[in-house]
Amino acid sequence: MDIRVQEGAFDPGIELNGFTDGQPNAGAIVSFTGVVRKVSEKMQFMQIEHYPGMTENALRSIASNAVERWSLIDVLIIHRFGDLRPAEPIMMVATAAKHRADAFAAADFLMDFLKSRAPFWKKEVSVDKSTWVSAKQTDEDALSRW
Amino acid sequence: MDIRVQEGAFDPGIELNGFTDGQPNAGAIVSFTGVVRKVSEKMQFMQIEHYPGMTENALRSIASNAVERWSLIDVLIIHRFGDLRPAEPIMMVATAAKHRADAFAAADFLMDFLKSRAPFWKKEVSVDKSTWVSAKQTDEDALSRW
Amino acid sequence: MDILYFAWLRERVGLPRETINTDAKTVADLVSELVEREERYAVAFADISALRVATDQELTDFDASLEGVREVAFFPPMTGG
Amino acid sequence: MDILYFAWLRERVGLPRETINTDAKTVADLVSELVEREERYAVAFADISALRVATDQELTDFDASLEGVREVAFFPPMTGG
Repeated sequence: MDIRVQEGAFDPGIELNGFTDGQPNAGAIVSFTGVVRKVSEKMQFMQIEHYPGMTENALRSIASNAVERWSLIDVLIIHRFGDLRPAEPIMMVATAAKHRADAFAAADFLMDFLKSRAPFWKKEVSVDKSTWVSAKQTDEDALSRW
Repeated sequence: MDIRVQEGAFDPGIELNGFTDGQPNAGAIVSFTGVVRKVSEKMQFMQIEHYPGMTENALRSIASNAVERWSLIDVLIIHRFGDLRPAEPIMMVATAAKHRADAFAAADFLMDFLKSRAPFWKKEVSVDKSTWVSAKQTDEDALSRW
Repeated sequence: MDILYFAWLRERVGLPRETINTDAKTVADLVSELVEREERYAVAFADISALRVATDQELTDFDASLEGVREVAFFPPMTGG
Repeated sequence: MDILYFAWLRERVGLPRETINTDAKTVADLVSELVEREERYAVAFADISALRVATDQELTDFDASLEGVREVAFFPPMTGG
């Protein structure tokens, strides 16, 4: 289990390969990469705030729940904080399993919980204003799937 | 839409980055990588046979169905044929969407149909025998989810 | 008409492809014709439920018509991914 | 007790962290205490249903006990990913 909360950039491709190479028994690797979207022409960057101390524990706990629930060989979570420009990767989740159903379900689960239960907050900063991203009811509802 | 059926190796990390970099409006990228598992100590390689001509058309048709069904920005499918050693990537699927639910569902859908509706057949070749991989009822059943 | 065989069906029939003249109206008629030809076809096609068929590179059923069809492929259930 | 504020709550309260002496028994008691202190707290905590709370870095509810708790954090619903 590899959980990283960091300000610096990461390379999704290098991370995917590093994660895959370490798993000689995994037949199925699923990855999710979240990227900053340029929601408007005026948008300059996405500011990501987090709760140091709690964040890694929350992510570790979500990952442990996934490992208990599905047959997983390994889990990777990387989440950045700080100021990110459009097109930069914000975060990444990867799961390795013998079979694809476990890898898919676990990655989906990790994303749902990471979205609404890990202490991160996003603010879109434009030339003329800055707006806190509000939590979506659909994200909260998604948790009831599990 | 990028569909490739090839004998040569590919690098999942490079493919993931190439796919992601091309999508300035995608907030969510999901990838699936299928890797040859060493199912026994004696296993030497996995032989993948396909139906040239039909294969690319079948993959293209599966990808088109996904594009019709979910809000996707792009789809990538790479599938190898020939003799592959354990730990080598066999195939990869990636989906790009604004939002994660579409990217996850479409990648899951692509894998289910690719598994049972694209003309590939696998044979495990060991020191002392070779065995055609038989289709699993669970894979056929998975199609009814969609 | 070109007939193609894949995977273990190819191994049992003993060849990947052959061209035959046939008046078969449906895939099932074609299978009957093949089965009558030689023992190896009879063995290969013993259990039709374990096989799949494509006409002109599109998956179809054993009761599909062969009208206008140039290529028929038989194979076991697919195992890609 | 250390009190932490994040995101727009931090901006409304005007500081990310403060240490206070309190006899509050529950999170809700603590909120009442803060709200009575100054207008900016009253504004920040006007709609409790729009807020989340963690005690000692674990998510909890507003009726949670503060017994033995050293750190309380208030924030809007999380928007990671």
